[in-house]
Amino acid sequence: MSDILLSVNDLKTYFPISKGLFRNSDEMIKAVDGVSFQLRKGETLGLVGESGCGKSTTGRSIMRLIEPTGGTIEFEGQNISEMSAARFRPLRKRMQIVFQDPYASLNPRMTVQGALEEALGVKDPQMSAKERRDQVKELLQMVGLNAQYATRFPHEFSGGQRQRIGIARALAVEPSLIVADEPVSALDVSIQAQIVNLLQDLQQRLGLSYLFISHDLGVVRHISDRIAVMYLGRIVEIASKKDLFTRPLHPYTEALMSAVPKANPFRKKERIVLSGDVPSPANVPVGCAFHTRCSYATEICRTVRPVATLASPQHYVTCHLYGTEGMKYIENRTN
Amino acid sequence: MLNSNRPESYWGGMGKRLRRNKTAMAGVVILIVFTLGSLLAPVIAPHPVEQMNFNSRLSAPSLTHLLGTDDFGRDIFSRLLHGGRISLLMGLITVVLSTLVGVTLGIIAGYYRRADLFIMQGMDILMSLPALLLAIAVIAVLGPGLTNAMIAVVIAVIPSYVRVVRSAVLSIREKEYIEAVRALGIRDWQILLKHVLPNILSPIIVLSTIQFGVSILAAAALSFLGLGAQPPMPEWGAMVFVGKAFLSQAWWMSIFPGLAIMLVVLGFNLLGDGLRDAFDPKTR
Amino acid sequence: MRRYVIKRLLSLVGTLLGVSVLIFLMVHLIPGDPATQILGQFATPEAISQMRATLGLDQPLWQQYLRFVGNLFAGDLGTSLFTGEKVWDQIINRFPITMQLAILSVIIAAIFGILLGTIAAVKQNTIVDRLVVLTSLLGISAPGFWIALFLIWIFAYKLALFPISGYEGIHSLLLPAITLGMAEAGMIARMTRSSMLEVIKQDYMRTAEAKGAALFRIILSHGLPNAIIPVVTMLGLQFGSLMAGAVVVETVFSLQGIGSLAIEAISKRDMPTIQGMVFFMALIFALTNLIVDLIYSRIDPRIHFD
Amino acid sequence: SSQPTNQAGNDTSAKGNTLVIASLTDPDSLDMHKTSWLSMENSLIYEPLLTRDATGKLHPRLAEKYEISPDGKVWTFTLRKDVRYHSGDPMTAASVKDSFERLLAISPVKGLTGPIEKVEATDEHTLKVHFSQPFAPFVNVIVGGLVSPLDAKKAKELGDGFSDNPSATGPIIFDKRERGASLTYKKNPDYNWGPEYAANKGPLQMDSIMFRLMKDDDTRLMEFKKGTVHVLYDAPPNSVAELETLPGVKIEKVMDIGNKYIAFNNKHPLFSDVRLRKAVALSVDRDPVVQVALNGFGKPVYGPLAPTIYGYSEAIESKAKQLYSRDLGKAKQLLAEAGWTDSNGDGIVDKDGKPLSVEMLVSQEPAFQRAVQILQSQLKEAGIDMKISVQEMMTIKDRISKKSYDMALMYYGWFDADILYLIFEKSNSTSRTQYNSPELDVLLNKGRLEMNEQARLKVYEDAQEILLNDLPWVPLWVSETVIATRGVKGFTVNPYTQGITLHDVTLEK
Amino acid sequence: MKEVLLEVKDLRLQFKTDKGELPALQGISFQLKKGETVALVGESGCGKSVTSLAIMGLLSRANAQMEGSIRFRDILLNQLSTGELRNIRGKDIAMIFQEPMTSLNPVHTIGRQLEEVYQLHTDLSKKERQAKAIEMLKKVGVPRAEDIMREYPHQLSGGMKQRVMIAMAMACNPDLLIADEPTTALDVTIQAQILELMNDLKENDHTSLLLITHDLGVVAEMADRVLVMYYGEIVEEADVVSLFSHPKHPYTIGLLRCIPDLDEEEKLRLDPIEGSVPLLGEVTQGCAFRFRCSQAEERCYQEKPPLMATGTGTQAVRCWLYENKEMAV
Ligand SMILES: Nc1ncnc2c1ncn2[C@@H]1O[C@H](COP(=O)(O)OP(=O)(O)OP(=O)(O)O)[C@@H](O)[C@H]1O
Ligand SMILES: Nc1ncnc2c1ncn2[C@@H]1O[C@H](COP(=O)(O)OP(=O)(O)OP(=O)(O)O)[C@@H](O)[C@H]1O
Ligand SMILES: [Mg+2]
Ligand SMILES: [Mg+2]
Repeated sequence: MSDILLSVNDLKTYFPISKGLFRNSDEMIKAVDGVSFQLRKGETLGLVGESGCGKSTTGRSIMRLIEPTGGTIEFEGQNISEMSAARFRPLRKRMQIVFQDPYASLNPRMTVQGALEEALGVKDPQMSAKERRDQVKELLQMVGLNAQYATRFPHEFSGGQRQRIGIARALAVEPSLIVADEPVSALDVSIQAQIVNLLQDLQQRLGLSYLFISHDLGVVRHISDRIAVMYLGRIVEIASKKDLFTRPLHPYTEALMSAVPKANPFRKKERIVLSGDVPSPANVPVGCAFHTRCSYATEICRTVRPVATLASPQHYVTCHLYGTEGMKYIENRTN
Repeated sequence: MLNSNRPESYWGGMGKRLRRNKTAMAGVVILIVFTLGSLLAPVIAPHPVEQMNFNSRLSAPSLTHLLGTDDFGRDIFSRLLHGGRISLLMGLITVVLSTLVGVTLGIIAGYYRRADLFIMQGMDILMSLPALLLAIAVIAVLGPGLTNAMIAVVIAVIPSYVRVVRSAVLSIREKEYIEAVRALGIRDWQILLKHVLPNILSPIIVLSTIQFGVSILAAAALSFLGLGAQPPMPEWGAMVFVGKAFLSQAWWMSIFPGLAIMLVVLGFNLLGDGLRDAFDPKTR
Repeated sequence: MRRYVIKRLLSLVGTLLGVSVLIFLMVHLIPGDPATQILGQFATPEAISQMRATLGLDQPLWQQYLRFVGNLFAGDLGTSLFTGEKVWDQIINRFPITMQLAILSVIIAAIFGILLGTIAAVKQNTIVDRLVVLTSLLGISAPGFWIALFLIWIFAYKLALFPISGYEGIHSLLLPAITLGMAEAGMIARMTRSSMLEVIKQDYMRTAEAKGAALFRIILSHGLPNAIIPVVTMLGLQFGSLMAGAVVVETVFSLQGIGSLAIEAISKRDMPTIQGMVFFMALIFALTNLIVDLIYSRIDPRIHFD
Repeated sequence: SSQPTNQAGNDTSAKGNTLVIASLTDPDSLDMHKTSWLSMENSLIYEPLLTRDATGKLHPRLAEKYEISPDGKVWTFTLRKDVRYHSGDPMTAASVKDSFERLLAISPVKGLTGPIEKVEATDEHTLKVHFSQPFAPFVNVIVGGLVSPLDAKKAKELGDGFSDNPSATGPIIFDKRERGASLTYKKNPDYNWGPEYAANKGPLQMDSIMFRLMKDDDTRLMEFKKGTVHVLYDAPPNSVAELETLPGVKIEKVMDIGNKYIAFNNKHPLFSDVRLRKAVALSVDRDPVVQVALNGFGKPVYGPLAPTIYGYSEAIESKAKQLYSRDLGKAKQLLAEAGWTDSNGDGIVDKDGKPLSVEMLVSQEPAFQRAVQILQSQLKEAGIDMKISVQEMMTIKDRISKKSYDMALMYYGWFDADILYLIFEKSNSTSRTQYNSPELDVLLNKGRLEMNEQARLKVYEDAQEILLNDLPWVPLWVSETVIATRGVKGFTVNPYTQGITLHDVTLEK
Repeated sequence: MKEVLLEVKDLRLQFKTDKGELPALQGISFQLKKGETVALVGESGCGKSVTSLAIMGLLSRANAQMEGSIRFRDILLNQLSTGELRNIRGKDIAMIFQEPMTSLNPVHTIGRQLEEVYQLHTDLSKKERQAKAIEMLKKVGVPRAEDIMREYPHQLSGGMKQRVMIAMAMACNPDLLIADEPTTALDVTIQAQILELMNDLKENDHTSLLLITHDLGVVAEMADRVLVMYYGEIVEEADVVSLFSHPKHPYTIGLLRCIPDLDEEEKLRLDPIEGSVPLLGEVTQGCAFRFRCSQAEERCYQEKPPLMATGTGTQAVRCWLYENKEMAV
């Protein structure tokens, strides 16, 4: 069991609705509504889903950057969800986050040196000035940047370079888990590939675990060992990469995968076009959240919330089709 | 490629943009002239400020008295020079004080939800009274006088600082880099000091420049109402007030101090506008 | 909508309570004993202490406050110590002038400010733009009392176009309104300009252009309604504080508005009047703001109150 | 030619028969029993029992004659028989008695009327006022208008409303009031009991009188120049030169009934030393103050009483002038005697290393502010550093009553030498100067009891001598109110009563 | 051979800025035929949007200097007055933008904004305009069209807004539709809906489409012909099949390689193009891609290659590698 780094159980994060000028309201945005998964050491778990489905909130709640509303989070064997802030602080640096927007994730008034030294200071407040300088150099080299760049300000870098600095800052405190919240979505494809490679290299060298959040199925598929698909604050399917791509079970996963345009003009295949929009997380449909757009929806989907079922080893799906009733259906379809 | 020509640093670039901005430079020139004039007042003033000369009462501008004399025969030009010290110093002190208080409160309100409600309610209360009336009420309590006028102005302008700072903090707070340092486990006060404060500096500087003008105007208005500077202090607002009684016989008594106020305030506003443009990342 | 208004009114009660405490304390900290003021220069000490008792000034502060607040919420602002008039009546007598003045100056400010600001934005970086910016800055920088003096001097005295002082119908408010309107117009023009510059960059302006609309139409129909939104707040704020009296201008023009009433009351230590006045001002200010917010939702459909 | 173009929407004024007066004060109440401040705006509808003419001679008014009992305790007034209130009711002794009683019951200034025991109407036109002790100043209380009868029946009927609809015996009747803007009276058509010294004893020669409130000096000046008002009461002195050049403008001056003076805090460690008080007095040169600060509209005074006050003595005044005309040498000598010398050469005297620095409280009145700046420079020449602190009058009074002041520029005004009692007697002394002298108190009390005019005047001479010796204050000047008129004839103000005699006023067509 | 609808010839564009003149476009030439869909691809900042804005005449004349010619049918767009251009915009050439969220005016109703197009370009009465607008909304698949007419943009989802934008663009049946990254801001499932819709409309109305995108997937699905841009130039031009089957330019090849694909066999590492796009104005001579090109030779540093035709169909490429094999266009 000791190879489980992070275990999330029934995580819930709700936000009070802020409408117009007035804050308080009884209604809640259920951004994350009962998410459970585990992450092993050295593993990458991909988290995909459409905008607003709660991916970022999940990542942030795990790090307690947002206080979760409910559920438990166990990290390195300790339950961190109810820890006091003081006790949590030393653990906090064991997990770090890399953000989507390379322009907003660095303090524009701080040099690279300053930003990295600050992080190093957190790791070891006693570190000497020289040691810090050396380590800054080392970190920059590790993420593939010229060590001379240390004295520069963020606006002097391109997006890809900034993303590297962000990664260096996260690495400075020697974490075991990195939550990468869409780290490549804002980058051009050519740069995107560079960063993905860098992340993979670092993982191998440092034995990191990633919670890799993205809406780009291609990237997720490339980097992840296992993938979780989210819809409206819930995980609808979670499986190893191979399982998920060869045998997507949830109708949403299926539609999602077919909707991605393929960079291949010869393989124009039939797409499953979902009708309608994603409902608002402030107003999640009862029953299965996906039933409003699902072509297989039956009566039960409109009333009963499905639970995760183990469809095959390590392959969980949250759909009524895969209750005892639904298994038959799969049989028919795979034939 | 990036090492070939090093892009300018943040402040350096700002200074350059400011220097290119003609209106801002006009403001700077006005302010330099007035600051020098008042700093050097004892040296360049042609007559001692308080010297009365009943024989040359209310004499029109001439070579001996560039801007004429007042009802005691005092030289208005000399008084204006000395008065500049009062107005500028008063502006400076009120701005420093209100910045200190306003920024502290604004940062706290912006960063801590719970304090926010409390502080903003307080500001709402202050804001719901017209600023000048609030100042007059404060002076009624403390008594007229320059110091009290400054306190009154400070109290009256604090809410605007708090609001500006708070909204700046609120927007900075949502920035990912703040979240990143929170993730590192940096303590709140350090975040406020090292990451929030430097990033809200530009709106504060811009606001302060403009508040400088506002404070000078407000203090002048209070002196005009007889609540600020005390005689024989050559405060400009007070000079306009006194000169007002002599409008038909000695227009120079109120025209020139009024003009001086307007020019200085204009200088600060021009500078403030220029700074705003220079700071604004969108114009970069 | 109704819920929002009710909520706002409730929070208004909180603010007003705060105002009442603040003003009550302030009034009691103002040096000077109203009893001696009432009794004139030759009052005997006994007469004074008797008067203090009649006025309730000898009671503990908190009791006086409770009585004050109690009366307030019963709609009784008290009676002037000097004129014996109901404070409420005094206010109502004075309010129309203040209100007319506020409306007039805001209209002046809005018309000139929005017009000039828009022109400046459309002609950004031209000489027209610079002129507008400079003029509005001058308007903001000139002390109001000073402008007032010269307006009177020229238009009322030299040209005799207006009465010099006092209220003789709405035309006598024109000069004071211009005095006030000048600074405001300056602020409005600047705000309109920067807001319009912001709006001009927006995608929907490009959309309108791509549709084939002419510049005039784009600015007027697509730009202005968006640019005006922050300007309305400012107008509202200005209007709100003007409704609470323009102290200096009312003094210079000898207008019997509520601003000058407040000053008189303060200088006479007419406590009930001060308290009632200030309370009334805060109320008016808050209500105007509420109304402005509601107007807001008319202009900006994105804002919703429920 | 200079017809006022009054636009205030008054119908009668449209006919051009309204006397328009620019006024400075907005009376708090028109019910004189409810106000502490009588001004022309609220007092012209009332008439006193006795009055003085322009030379200060006493004349009957609503009372045909009066008598004082030998013990000085009972004053008997015989009232005129032809007088009617504005309500139409005749004035009777009973009604005057009611008015008196109302005054004694509710007036905030009833303390000034003396120890009245009771008032009785012995017949229809005879009124007796009984005192518990003789009260000599009473005649001037009457002249001052404090006890002028009002229509007590109407007052009882209207209660608080009387202030909005007052009724008395004067030649004008309240018409309407726009608070804070104007106050209009119309003439009393039935009036025919004008004073002896007036040529016209019948109704006024204009339809109405309007007081327009204009507090701002510049605006009222411009209004006057523009011709929208007939009378500019209390014109700003520095405008006189210009006003005199305007065609048709007449300038009149009226001396005040009181002094402006420096009130020392006699309990203050510094000013408890008479040498310091005298040094201040000797440093002051009144002439430039009057010439510059008042533009010459005033008279320097050295002694305690202004010439317009009953009890003024020329002998005292000339003695005072002799004693306290400016003498810097003597001032410095007195300072040196008290231990204050300029040891460091900065021009300010010092003692034990501390410079002599005092604070002068002054109200916002422009003339006062000008005056103190001159005083400041004069005191500086003697080596005294005087700081000016402008405060609201309310605050000044408050600080005086709390004894937290060094000196203050103050003023008083009253019709009788009894003012000295009101200022210095031990029951009142804390309100001005904190000065107290048992010897003086004896005299001031005696002055109230002494019914013999000659003896009484002597008492006050003695009292003033003491004040000259102890010098608890420095009298500075008596102001002259400047009245500019245009388009109106016969507008005069009586310096002894400070009242306006409207009877002979005519508007020029 | 189909009729040429739009012909851009040697389009050059410079922006005057504080930092000097920035050459945003350095001689773009291409044709667009009736009924054809041409895709303009390239990474951020390569000049795609600028090209489309130049065609629409939407660039500010104050700071953008333009050379070259843009011919639409037989009209030279770049020589028209603003007034004349206005008659073409929205009627003959329409455009939709990347950000549906901000491209609609927040203070006007959907109906009003849609009707405005008819008001500007037709003489229809108010009633008729309304009817047309509703019809148009229905055509682009907006449910409850009558209600939506009265609603404001913020009340609609992103996908709905983009549909409205399309309705607005298609309102006058334009001959040419320019779509600047029409689906980039949308979720994949919504993107699929919008692409579907555009395909349908195109087919029914025979509208030509200039599709700007950086997503090669979208290109593969939608385009007939592809123009690959890099640093203000077209570096490769080809029909869609040729481009994906045998890309020629090293940049195109690199682009195709570094995309993680859903269907391909598992790759351990991606194959990125090293370095990043140079800043505008930084490259003064030679091939702009040389810094990142593994096959760059001496010559690439000195001389800028012309766009050269290759043997395969209409494919053309701007690279010295192909010099000897083919001849210049
Ligand atoms: N601080 C917050 N306050 C209120 N609502 C929030 C907050 N943060 C997120 N939400 C809401 O929670 C929901 C989930 O947001 P989240 O950012 O987790 O989505 P996401 O999957 O990361 O989307 P994206 O792909 O756009 O980043 C959204 O509807 C969002 O509006
Ligand atoms: N108004 C302008 N002033 C100065 N430079 C500009 C202006 N507009 C665009 N540019 C520059 O021209 C170049 C091309 O911009 P363009 O918007 O066409 O890129 P793009 O290919 O559409 O990129 P993206 O995919 O990010 O939309 C960029 O380097 C941009 O910075
Ligand atoms: Mg997210
Ligand atoms: Mg673009």
